[in-house]
Amino acid sequence: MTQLTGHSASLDFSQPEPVDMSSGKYVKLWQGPQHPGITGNMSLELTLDGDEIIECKTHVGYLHRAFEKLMEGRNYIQNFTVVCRIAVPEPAFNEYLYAEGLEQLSGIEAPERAQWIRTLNLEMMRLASFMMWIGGQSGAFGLYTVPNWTIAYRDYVLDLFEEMTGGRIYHMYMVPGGVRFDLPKDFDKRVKEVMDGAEKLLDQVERVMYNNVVFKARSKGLGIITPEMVDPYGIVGPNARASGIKRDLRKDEPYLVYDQLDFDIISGTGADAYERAYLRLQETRQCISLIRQCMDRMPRSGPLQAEMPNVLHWKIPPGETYVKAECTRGEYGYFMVTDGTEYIRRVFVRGPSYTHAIAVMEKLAVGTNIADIAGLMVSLHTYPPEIER
Amino acid sequence: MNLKDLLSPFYVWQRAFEKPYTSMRPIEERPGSPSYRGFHINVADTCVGCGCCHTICQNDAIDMVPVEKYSGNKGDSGLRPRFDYGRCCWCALCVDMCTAGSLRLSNEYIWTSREPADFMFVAGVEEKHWQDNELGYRREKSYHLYPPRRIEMEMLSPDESIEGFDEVVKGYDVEQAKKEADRCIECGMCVATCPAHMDVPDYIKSIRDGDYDEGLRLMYRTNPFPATCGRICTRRCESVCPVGLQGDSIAIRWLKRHIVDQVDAKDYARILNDNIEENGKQVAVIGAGPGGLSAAYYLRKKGYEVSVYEAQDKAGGMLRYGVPGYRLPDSGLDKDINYIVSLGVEIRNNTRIGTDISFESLLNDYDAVFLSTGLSVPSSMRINGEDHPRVLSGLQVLADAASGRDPGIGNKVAVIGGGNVAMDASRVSRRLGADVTILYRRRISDMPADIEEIHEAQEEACTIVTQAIPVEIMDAPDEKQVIIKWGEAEMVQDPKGGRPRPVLQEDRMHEDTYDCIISAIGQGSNLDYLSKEVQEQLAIEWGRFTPGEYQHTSLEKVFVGGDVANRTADAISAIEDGHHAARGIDRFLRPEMYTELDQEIS
Amino acid sequence: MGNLTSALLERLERDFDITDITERHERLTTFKVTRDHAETLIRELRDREKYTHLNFITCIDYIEDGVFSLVYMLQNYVTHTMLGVHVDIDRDKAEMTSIHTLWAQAWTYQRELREMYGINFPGSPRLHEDFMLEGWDDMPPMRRDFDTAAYSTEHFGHVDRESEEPRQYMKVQFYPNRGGDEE
Amino acid sequence: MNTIDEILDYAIDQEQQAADFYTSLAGRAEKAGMKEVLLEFAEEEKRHKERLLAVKTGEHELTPEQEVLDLKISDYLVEVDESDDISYQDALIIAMKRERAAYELYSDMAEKVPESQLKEVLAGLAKEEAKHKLFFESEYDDRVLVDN
Repeated sequence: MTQLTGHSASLDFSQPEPVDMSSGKYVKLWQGPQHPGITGNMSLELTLDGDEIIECKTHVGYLHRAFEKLMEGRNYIQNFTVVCRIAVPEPAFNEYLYAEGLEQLSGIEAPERAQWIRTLNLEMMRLASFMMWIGGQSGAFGLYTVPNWTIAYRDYVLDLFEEMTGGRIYHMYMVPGGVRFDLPKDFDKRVKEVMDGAEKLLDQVERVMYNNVVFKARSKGLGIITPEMVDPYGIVGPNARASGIKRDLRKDEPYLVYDQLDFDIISGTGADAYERAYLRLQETRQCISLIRQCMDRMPRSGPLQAEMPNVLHWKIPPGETYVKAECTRGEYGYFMVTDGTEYIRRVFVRGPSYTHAIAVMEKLAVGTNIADIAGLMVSLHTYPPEIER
Repeated sequence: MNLKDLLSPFYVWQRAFEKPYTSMRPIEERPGSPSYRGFHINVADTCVGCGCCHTICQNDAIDMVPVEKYSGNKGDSGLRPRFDYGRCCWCALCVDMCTAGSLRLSNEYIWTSREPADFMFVAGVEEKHWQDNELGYRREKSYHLYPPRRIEMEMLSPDESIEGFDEVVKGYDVEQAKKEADRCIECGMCVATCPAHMDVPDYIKSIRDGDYDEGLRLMYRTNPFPATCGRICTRRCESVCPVGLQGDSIAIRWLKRHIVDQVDAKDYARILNDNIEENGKQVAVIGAGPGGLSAAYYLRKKGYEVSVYEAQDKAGGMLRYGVPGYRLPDSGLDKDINYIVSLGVEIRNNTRIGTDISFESLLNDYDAVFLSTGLSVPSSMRINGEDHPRVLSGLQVLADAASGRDPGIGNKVAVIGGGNVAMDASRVSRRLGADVTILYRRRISDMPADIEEIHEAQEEACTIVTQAIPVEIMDAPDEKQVIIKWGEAEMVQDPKGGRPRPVLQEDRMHEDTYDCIISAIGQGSNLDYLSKEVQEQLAIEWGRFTPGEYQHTSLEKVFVGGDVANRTADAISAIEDGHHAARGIDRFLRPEMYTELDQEIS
Repeated sequence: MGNLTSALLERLERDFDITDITERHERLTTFKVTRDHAETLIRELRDREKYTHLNFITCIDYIEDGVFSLVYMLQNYVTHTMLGVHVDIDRDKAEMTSIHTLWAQAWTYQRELREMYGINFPGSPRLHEDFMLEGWDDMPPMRRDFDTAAYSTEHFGHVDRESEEPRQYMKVQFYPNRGGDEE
Repeated sequence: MNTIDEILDYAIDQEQQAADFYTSLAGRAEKAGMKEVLLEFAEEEKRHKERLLAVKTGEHELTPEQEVLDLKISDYLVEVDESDDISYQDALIIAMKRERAAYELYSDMAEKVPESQLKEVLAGLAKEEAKHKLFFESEYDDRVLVDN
């Protein structure tokens, strides 16, 4: 498979011609914003010819809370408690990137053990997020048992978070400068327990979901992303890897302690919804391996926070940075600008769903059967909150 | 399609008999994890109401509200945080920021109420069912939102310092001062405790901003002796600084000094820009100590013509003659005094009231008189042999040293007392080459001297003998020497409470020979310059004035302040007395300026 | 800064007059280019220099200078480096060439920038459709001069709660006629 | 002085004399504030007298067994004059010394008489005076020996 996708002249980004609704031939259907098949609150405005979608428009705005604007009026430490709310299913990446960005801009380095704990935290987050996604994907194709298993099992991971960080969803743990407090006593034992169970569960999931004739029938051939589409559409993460594009920021541009962990980039070939789903299953397993590695290899002791100035009047010299991390959906990034004051000048949060749920979705939906639209949506793994911020 | 794919879904039945994930509430309890961020717990007795939780709360979920039970002043604002659970996001930044360490979160997360108002509550004051939970989030000891440790001050080593009268404290450089200033949390608790109510958080901010002109202006609003107080202030502000509750308090005194160090004396006039509009009235001030000169400065600013009468040949009072140069060099004191004088304050040195000019003539010649004559008479031990020529007073030794005279202490000295004068006299004696033994009747923890002074005296190899009560002074065989007889004391609890009292043990007496004995057991006032009639009209208790509002006395024209009129007897209180008297004198002499203001207030 | 990038930057300096070249971290360099050169430069980076991935487009409001600084973040997957292309445009005549023909998702960013900053991108598809805001009739809200607190108070009222500042409270309680306020 | 009543009368008279002494000293006091102090001392002596009167009528009992703290401050101080410009320190010294003298007087008398109710009373009076001495010595310790 080619590594470089590049831009080919044959791709046409122009918007489709407006449909003549007065012809009476077509039906308009709104999917969402509260449709259970959609992860989060967004809606698709679908134009149907029979049960075939001929036009799709994504509408967002149901979750807009103006985080980027709010952050301009709060000081650096206060924003630390805001950022996690930008992506509900995966708050930890926001915490990490915000902390990492501030550390870069102010020349602070988090201590080694804190870096390990952050890595552990992010991989646990990935596991929890994939668990939820598996449930979503399965449910979107009408298999309702698997969601009961995985979403419930995710809560065991959340239990771990609760112990580790003091919170289940909004951990507020990766403070600028390090992490807030040390791992609890005997945490490794409980992590091992949960990971053992997760591995067992994934085997069961593979058996009842991935080997399921219904699932296969409905997901194979759905929503094909060709390698040629990847760069022109800004596709990243598993959506790109399933098309054979071997890119993973953890490997390509290692951050935290990923260069000290053993793993390979997983990629697929099929480029359809099934391939993407299978790739994510493998990545979930990889994630368990990474968590085990973190627990085994991290230094047993050491400082957890760098020396910090008084947060009440913490000023950061003028600067600009873009920091990114590989979240479950690919490149998640924080573009941050400081201007020497106690407040950040600009934060821009780049979530993969921004392209996956709009440009890519609108493209892939055309020609799809209305019954598969929820499945397609989930197979792109989109989180509306990160579009709107 | 293969058969396996068709059959594999039926595997789900295998799990039908497994234990479910869910727990059965309320039959099963599921407590939050040990570090869970649940509902707030505040130990209200430990909390000092500094308001940092309110400041850090990005949700504006914490209000500071008065709680009747806590009305105190000393390091307690009387306010307590009230939490609004309609806004709280349980980020626990308030816990991380809490200076007193009184605030934490419990691991309780279930609470219902029909009454919306219940979800706004003052934690630790209003009863809640979780308030005794031991578990829940607490700040980890190593984790701080502000640096808890003070930037260390460079000082002369004890060996270097006893070589002469060079200033022991070197002062912060700009970078050190910025770092120290950065630690301030701007709660403003210090402002209430400072006798002069200096705008401490504001001038500390000016250090962070590098705006020393502004810093100087802010200090002069309440204190015309910043160079002096920046060195020798008793700094009650630091004792209440909430940062000191779980770390070192902000070095407010050194920061004050740092500002003065950064500004050249010749720039004072430009920066402070004290434009004076003469008002044609005249005020006499008796005593050119910190109280008198503070009054003179603020009166002069209001346009009064001020004459200061001073018995000594230089202005400064105890600051010059009582505080040794290694703590407060003349250059520092003069920087303060010179600016006051530059505004047109006239100081008449070597003029003793009662001898050179009568007090009555001042009353006639001036529109008002401010008395701040201090405590200049050394207390007497009233033990046998005290009038021995080798018994010197601590004040005299200090005054001699300050004036460059040899106090003639010899090589082996006993100092009696545990106050700052005793420590100063001891350290001065060390610098004059003597071996020093300090005899004190109680314990080190009972000493009224500044703890740093005590430590520095110890470092400079002064021997402190505690629980030692002098009982008699006797002639020594060598007439240049003297013998002190003292007995050991046991500390006995006073049945009525209060501090333990020393009781002499008559079976454990000692006799030691010294070249001299320096008595530094306190000092009293000398009010001989006032006639009996005047004294009777002024409220005097235990030799000190007890002034009324605005330092006013029952004699219409007379205002009093400084050590002779307060119980705290330190420079900063005297400075405030002077400032306050200036306000009072202005109100007294120009009441028309205040009628409107007072009406507004009422 | 890798050799590859510095050679590239030298060439861009020569051909496009780029300025303010700053290495932000080992993988990110930013520079400024004029509005007129921007589209050509970005196209060239995409087609000839393998900066094939558009990470995002965003804007920083430098209200004090009267400019919007647009930022195009471009990623090279071969060298794993990024270039942040800054284009300052006049805040009062906020208009910029659309690059929706270069990347399929570019128009979304442009639509957001129109809504949040009021920047016009002539020719960009669906530019004037509501994106996140529905029926917004005030100033574009991401502009620095839009005051969220004032807007909120005006439209949704203000919850009247009272809080004391310790310093002021203690002054009133313990020393109302002292301190430095009188003068 | 052989009967208990005689002894008590003597003691009551002594307290009255002390009160008179302070009152007259107050009349002459020159130093500001000393008049009030001395009158306060006189009041204190009157309170002592009241207590003894109560003992005589049986409303109040003496407590010869009670341990009273002896700070031994006055024991080593010099004698001072009852001058007109008496200071607070000296007034306290005079007061302490007077109470000490009274204490010693009753103690000595108690030693000399054989075991009897009279001895009990004398010892009780000694303890009363010791308490008075402690009162003034505590005051001296608090007010005068501040830095010492």
